[in-house]
Amino acid sequence: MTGMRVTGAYRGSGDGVEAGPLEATVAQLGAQDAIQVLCQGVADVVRAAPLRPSRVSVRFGCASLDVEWPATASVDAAVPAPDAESKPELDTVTAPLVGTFYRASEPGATPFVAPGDLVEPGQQVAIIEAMKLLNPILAEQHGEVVDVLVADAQPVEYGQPLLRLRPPRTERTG
Amino acid sequence: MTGMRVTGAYRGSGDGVEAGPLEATVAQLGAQDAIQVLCQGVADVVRAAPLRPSRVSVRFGCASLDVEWPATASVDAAVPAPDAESKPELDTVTAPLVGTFYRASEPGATPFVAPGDLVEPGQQVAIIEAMKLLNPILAEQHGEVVDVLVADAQPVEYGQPLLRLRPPRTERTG
Amino acid sequence: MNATTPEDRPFGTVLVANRGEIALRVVRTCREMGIRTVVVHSTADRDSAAVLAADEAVQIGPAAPKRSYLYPPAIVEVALRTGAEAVHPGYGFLAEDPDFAEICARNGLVFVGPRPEVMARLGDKAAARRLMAETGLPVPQGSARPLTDARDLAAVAREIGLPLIIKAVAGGGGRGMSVVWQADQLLPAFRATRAAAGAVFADDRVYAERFLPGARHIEVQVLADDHGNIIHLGARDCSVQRRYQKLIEESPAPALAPGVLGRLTGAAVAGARSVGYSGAGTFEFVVDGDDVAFIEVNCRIQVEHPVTEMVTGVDLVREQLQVAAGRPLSLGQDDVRPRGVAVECRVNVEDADRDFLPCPGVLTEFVPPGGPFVRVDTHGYPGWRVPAEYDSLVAKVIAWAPDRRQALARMDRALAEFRVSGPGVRTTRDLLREVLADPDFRAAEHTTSLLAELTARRSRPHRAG
Amino acid sequence: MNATTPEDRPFGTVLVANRGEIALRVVRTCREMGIRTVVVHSTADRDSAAVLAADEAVQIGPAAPKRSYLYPPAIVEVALRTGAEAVHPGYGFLAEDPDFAEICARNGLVFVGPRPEVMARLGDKAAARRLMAETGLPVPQGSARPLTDARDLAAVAREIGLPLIIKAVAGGGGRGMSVVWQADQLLPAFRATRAAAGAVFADDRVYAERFLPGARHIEVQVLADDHGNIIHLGARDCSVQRRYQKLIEESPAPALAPGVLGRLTGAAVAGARSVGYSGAGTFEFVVDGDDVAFIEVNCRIQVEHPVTEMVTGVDLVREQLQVAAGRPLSLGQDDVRPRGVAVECRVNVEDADRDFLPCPGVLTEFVPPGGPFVRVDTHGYPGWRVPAEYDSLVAKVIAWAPDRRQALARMDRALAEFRVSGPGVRTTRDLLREVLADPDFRAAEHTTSLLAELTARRSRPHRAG
Repeated sequence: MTGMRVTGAYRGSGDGVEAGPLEATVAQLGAQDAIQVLCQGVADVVRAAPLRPSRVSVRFGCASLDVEWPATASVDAAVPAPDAESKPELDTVTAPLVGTFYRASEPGATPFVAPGDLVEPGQQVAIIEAMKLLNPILAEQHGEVVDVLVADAQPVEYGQPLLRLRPPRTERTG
Repeated sequence: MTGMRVTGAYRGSGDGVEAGPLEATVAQLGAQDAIQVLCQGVADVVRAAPLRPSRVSVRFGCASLDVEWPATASVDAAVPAPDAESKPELDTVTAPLVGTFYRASEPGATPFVAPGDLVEPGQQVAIIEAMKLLNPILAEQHGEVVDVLVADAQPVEYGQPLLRLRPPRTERTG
Repeated sequence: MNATTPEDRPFGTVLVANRGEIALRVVRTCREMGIRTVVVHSTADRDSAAVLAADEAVQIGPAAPKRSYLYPPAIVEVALRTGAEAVHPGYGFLAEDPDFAEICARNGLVFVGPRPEVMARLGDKAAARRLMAETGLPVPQGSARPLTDARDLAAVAREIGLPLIIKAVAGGGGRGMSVVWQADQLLPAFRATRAAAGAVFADDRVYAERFLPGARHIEVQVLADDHGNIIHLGARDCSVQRRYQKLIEESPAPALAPGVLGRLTGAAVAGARSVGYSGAGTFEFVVDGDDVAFIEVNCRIQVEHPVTEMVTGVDLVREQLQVAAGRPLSLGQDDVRPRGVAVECRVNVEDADRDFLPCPGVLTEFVPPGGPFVRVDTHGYPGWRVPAEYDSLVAKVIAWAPDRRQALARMDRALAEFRVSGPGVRTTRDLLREVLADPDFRAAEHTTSLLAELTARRSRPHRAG
Repeated sequence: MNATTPEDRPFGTVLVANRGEIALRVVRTCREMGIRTVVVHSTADRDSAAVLAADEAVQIGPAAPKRSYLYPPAIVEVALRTGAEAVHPGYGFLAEDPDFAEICARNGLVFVGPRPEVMARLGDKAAARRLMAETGLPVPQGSARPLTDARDLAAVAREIGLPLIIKAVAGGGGRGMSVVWQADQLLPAFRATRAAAGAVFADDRVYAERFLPGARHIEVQVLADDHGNIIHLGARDCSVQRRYQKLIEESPAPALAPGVLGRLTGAAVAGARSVGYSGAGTFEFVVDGDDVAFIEVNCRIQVEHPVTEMVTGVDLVREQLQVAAGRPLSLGQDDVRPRGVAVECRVNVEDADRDFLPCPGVLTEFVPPGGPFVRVDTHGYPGWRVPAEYDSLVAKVIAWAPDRRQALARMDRALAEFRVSGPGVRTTRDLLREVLADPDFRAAEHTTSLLAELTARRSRPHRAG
C-alpha cells in the first residue's frame, strides 16, 4: 500500500459494551452533532497530517465515519508520517506560557536535563523567560527524557511541546 | 466499477445489539431524518475534503450510508439523480426547447399518447408551443408510455422530462 | 509588494492584541501601509482569519481570555520578542485598560489609543460625566457620582424620577446595567447591578441616571492628534439594540431635530479638547427630540466604525496608526465631506428566538454577500468553527447608497444573499431583515426600544381566528 | 422586504439574459429596486449564483451558447411566459445584437440598451468611425471603411504606415484583431483576420488602422436618457490587457496630458448626442500623449463599470433600468462628483504561465477578500464548478482609496487574501500582483504593451550564474 493510513479509532477500553462519560457525551450529542463531530475529526486529521491520507476512519460509540481517497490523488505520498504512530506512548511537556526557552540556569551551565535522564514530578527541566522573569518548568510525571524538542534560547509559544518523556514501564502496565 | 453505488442501509437492531440512549436518539429521528443526517454528513465530507474521496461511509447506530465513486474523474456524480436509479430501464423524453407543453393538437382533442400506448420512432407524442410556433415532440425509440410527467398546458424548461417509455423487451435483451 | 516605502510607514511592525473581525481589520490596514503584523492568539483561534492573514502569529495562551487576550505579560513578551513597535488593542479585551497602556509604555511600546491618564479619567463613567458637565456638555439628570447606599439611591430616585437606569461605573459593552420602572424594583436592581459589576469588572460602584425610553442612541466619531488637531466625522445612530448591544448602526444619524447634529459634534470636539484626547474616539449621547445628554466616551475604534468610513472615505485605523506614531491627521475638518448613507448590520451566531442565545459551531456553508456598494468585514470562512469562548459576531455587513431608502434596500438584498449555515448554527440575519422591514425603522421614527418591542411581538403566540 | 413601492419601480419583472457575475450584478440591483427577476440559464449553469439569487430561473438550453444564451426565441418565450416587461442583456452574448433588440421590441419587451438602429450604426466599427469623424471626433489614421482586397490593403498600408492593426468590422471583446509589424505579414494577417471574422462573427469584412504601441486605452462612461440628458462619469484607463482583453482597469485615468480628459469626455458626450444614444455606453479611445483617437462605442454595461461606480457613487445598472423605462437620469452632470481612485482586477481561472489557457474546475476553496473599501463581484462560491463552456472570469475585485498609491496597496492586500483553489484550478491572481508591483504601472507610465512585456520576462528562462 502506497498511501498513509490514519485510523482515528476512539474505541474506549474494550471492544464490547462501552460505557462511561464518553458514551454519555455522545448520547447527549444526538445523531447530527455526532456525525458533525466525526466530520470535524476527519477534517482535522486531513489538515494535520503532513501527507494526504488515503483512508480515514473515525468511530465514536455507535457512530462511525469512513473516508477513502483514490490512490492516484495522493501525489506527495512518499515520506512516512513523522512519529505520530511510532512513539504513541510518550508524555509531552508543553510550554505553559509564551517566552524564551532555556535548558540551563545560566549560559554555559549544565542543562537541567538531557536525553536519558530520569525525572520525577516537581523536578525542574527548563526555564522559560518572559517579561524578564525566569519561570521554572517542572516535570509533572515520572519519566525518562527521550528528547528535548527546542534549542536553547529559542522563543516558544503557549502549548508548544518542549520535551518528551517515556513513562516508566511499571506505570504503563499498571 | 463504472457506476455510482449508494446504499442507504437501515439495519434496525439486528446484529449490532447496541441499545441505550443512542439507539433512542436514532429511533426518534426516524428513518428519513437519519438518512438525511447521514447524507448531509457525506455531503459535508465531500465538500470539505481537498480531494474528492473515492469512498465515504457513515454510520450512526443502526443507520449507515455508503457511497463509492468510480475511479475515473466523473465528479458530477456527487448527487444521485432522483429517479435515475430507481427505474433504470425507462427511457425519458425530455423537452428539446422551453415552451408550453400540450398533450393534444387542440383543446378537447384526444391526447397524442396515453399511458399504455405503444409508440414508435418518429411518432408525435406532444406539442411544445414556443414563440407562437407549435413544435411537435417526436418519440425517438420504440416503447410503451409509462406516464406523462407534465400536465397539459404547463410551461416546461429545456431538458425537463415529459414522458417515460418502457422499451420493448426484445430490444433490451438484443 | 510593499506599497509604502520604509520611511513613510508609521511603524515597521505592529502587534495586534485582539481576535475576530477587528484583528483582521487592523491587519488589513497594516498590510496596506506596508507594516508587518504580529497577531497573538489563544489555542481556540489557531485557524482564525487574522492568524492566516498576519505576517506572524504567536499562540499566547488557552481559550480563556484571562490567560490570553486579557493577559498583558504574554502580549508584551511577544511584542518585545518580535520587534513590534506598537500594539493595536482593537475593541474590547484590553482596548480601554489604562494599566495595559501603561505597561506598554513602560516597555517602550506604543499603545494605539489615547494616553493612559486620559483613558483612566474617561473610563470612570461617573467621573467622565462630571468632567464633561464642567466642559459645558449636557449630561443626563442623575447622580453624577457613585451611589453610596440604599438611602442615597432613594434620594436620587426622588430627584430624577422613574424610569431610571443603574449602571456600573466601570461598565461598558452593554454589560452592568439595569433599568428600573417601578419604585419597588429600585433596591433589588441596585443590589443585582452592584453584585454583577463587582463580579464582572472587579469594581462594584454603580450610579443612576434618568432613563429615556423614547430616546435614540447617537454617537459622534472624533479623531485627534498630538498637534492640536481635533475633527469629527459626523454622527452615527445606533438605536437598534438588543440587551444594550447594538445590532444595526447607520451614518449619518437620520431625522435629527434641527440644530441637534451641530450641538452633538460641537460638544464632542470640545469634550475631546478638554481632556487632551488623541486617536480615534466616540462620544455617545442619548437624544430625545431637542433633548440631548452625554453618556460616555469610548476610547477605541468601535465595531460600527465602517459606516463612518463608507460615508467619509476615511480609513479610521490608518488615522489611528498615524496619530500613534506622532504624526498629524491626514485631513482637516474641511476635508471631511460625507456622501450618502451607510448602514451596518451585525450578523451574530445567536438564536433570536431564544433570547439571543449564542449558538456557535462549524460554518459548513459560508457565502458572504458582495456586489455594488456592499462591504463585508468578517473573519468567518467555510469550514471554520466559531469558538464558543468569545462573542458571537461573525460578520458585519455594510451597505452604502446615495440615500437611506436605497441603503436599506441594498442591505436587505445583501442579507438575503448571505448564506451561513452549520449544524446547530443560527444567526441574527432574519431578525435583522425584520427590523429593516419595520415601518418605524424605515421611517426613522424608531428608538432604542424598537428591538424589544419587535422580539416581544415575535415571541407572542399567534391567535387563531 | 420590498423597499420600493410598486409605483416607483421602473418594471415589475425583468428577465436577465446572461450568466456569471453580470447576471448576478443585474439581479442585485433589481432586488434593491423591488423588481422581480427571471434568470434564464443553460444546463451548465443550473447551480449558478445568479440562478440562486433570482426570483425565478428557467433552463432554456444546453451548455452551447448558440442554443441558450445566444438563442433569442427561447429567451423571448420565457420573458413572455413569466410576465417580464424588460430584458437586460448584460455584456457579451446578445448585448449588442440589434436583431435581438428588434425581436424584443416586436414582442412588446423593453430591451435594456440603446435603440436597435443606434446599436446597428455603432456596431459596424468602420461606419461608427466615419460617423464620429463627421461629428468632429478624432479618429485614427486608417481606412475608415472595409478593405476590399489585397490591393486596397497595400494602398492603406502605404498611407498610414506600419505598424497597423487589422480589425473585424463586426468584432468586439478583443477578438478578430491582428497587429502587423512588417510588410510581408500584411497579406497573411489580412487573410487570417478575414477568415476568423467570418467564422466568429459571420461577417468577414475587416478594416485597418494605425496601431500605436506606446498608447493607452482610455474610455469614457456616458449615460443618456430619452429626455435629452447626456452626461459622462469620467474616464477609465484599461491599458493592462492580455491578448486585447482587459485585466486591470481604473478610474480616473491617471497621468493624462493636460486637457486630454476634457477632450475625451467632450467628444464622448458629443458623439452620444449625435447618434441619439440612450442608456449606458462607453466611448473607447487610444491616447498617446496629446494624440487622441476614437476607436469604438460599446453599447452596453461593461465588465469594468464598478470602478466608475466606486468613484462616483452611481449605480449604473439602476440608471440603465430607469432610462429603459423612459424615465430621466437620476442625476445631472453637476451631480457627478468623483472621489478618490478605484481599481479593478479580473481574477480569471487561467494559467498565466501557459498563455492564459483557461483551467476551469471545482472551486473547493473560495474565500473572497473583504474589509475596508473593497468590493467583490463574483458568482463563485465554495464547491461550485466553473463551467468550461464560458469565459474564465470568476471574480472582479475592486478597491477604492483616496489616492492611486493607496488604492494599489489596498488591491494588493485584497488579492493576497483571496483564497481560490481546486483540482487543476489556477488563477491570474499572482500575475495581477506582479503587475501591481511593476514600477511602470505604479508610476502610471505603462501602456497597452505592459502585460506582453511582463509575460515575456516571466517566460524567459533564468540563467544560472
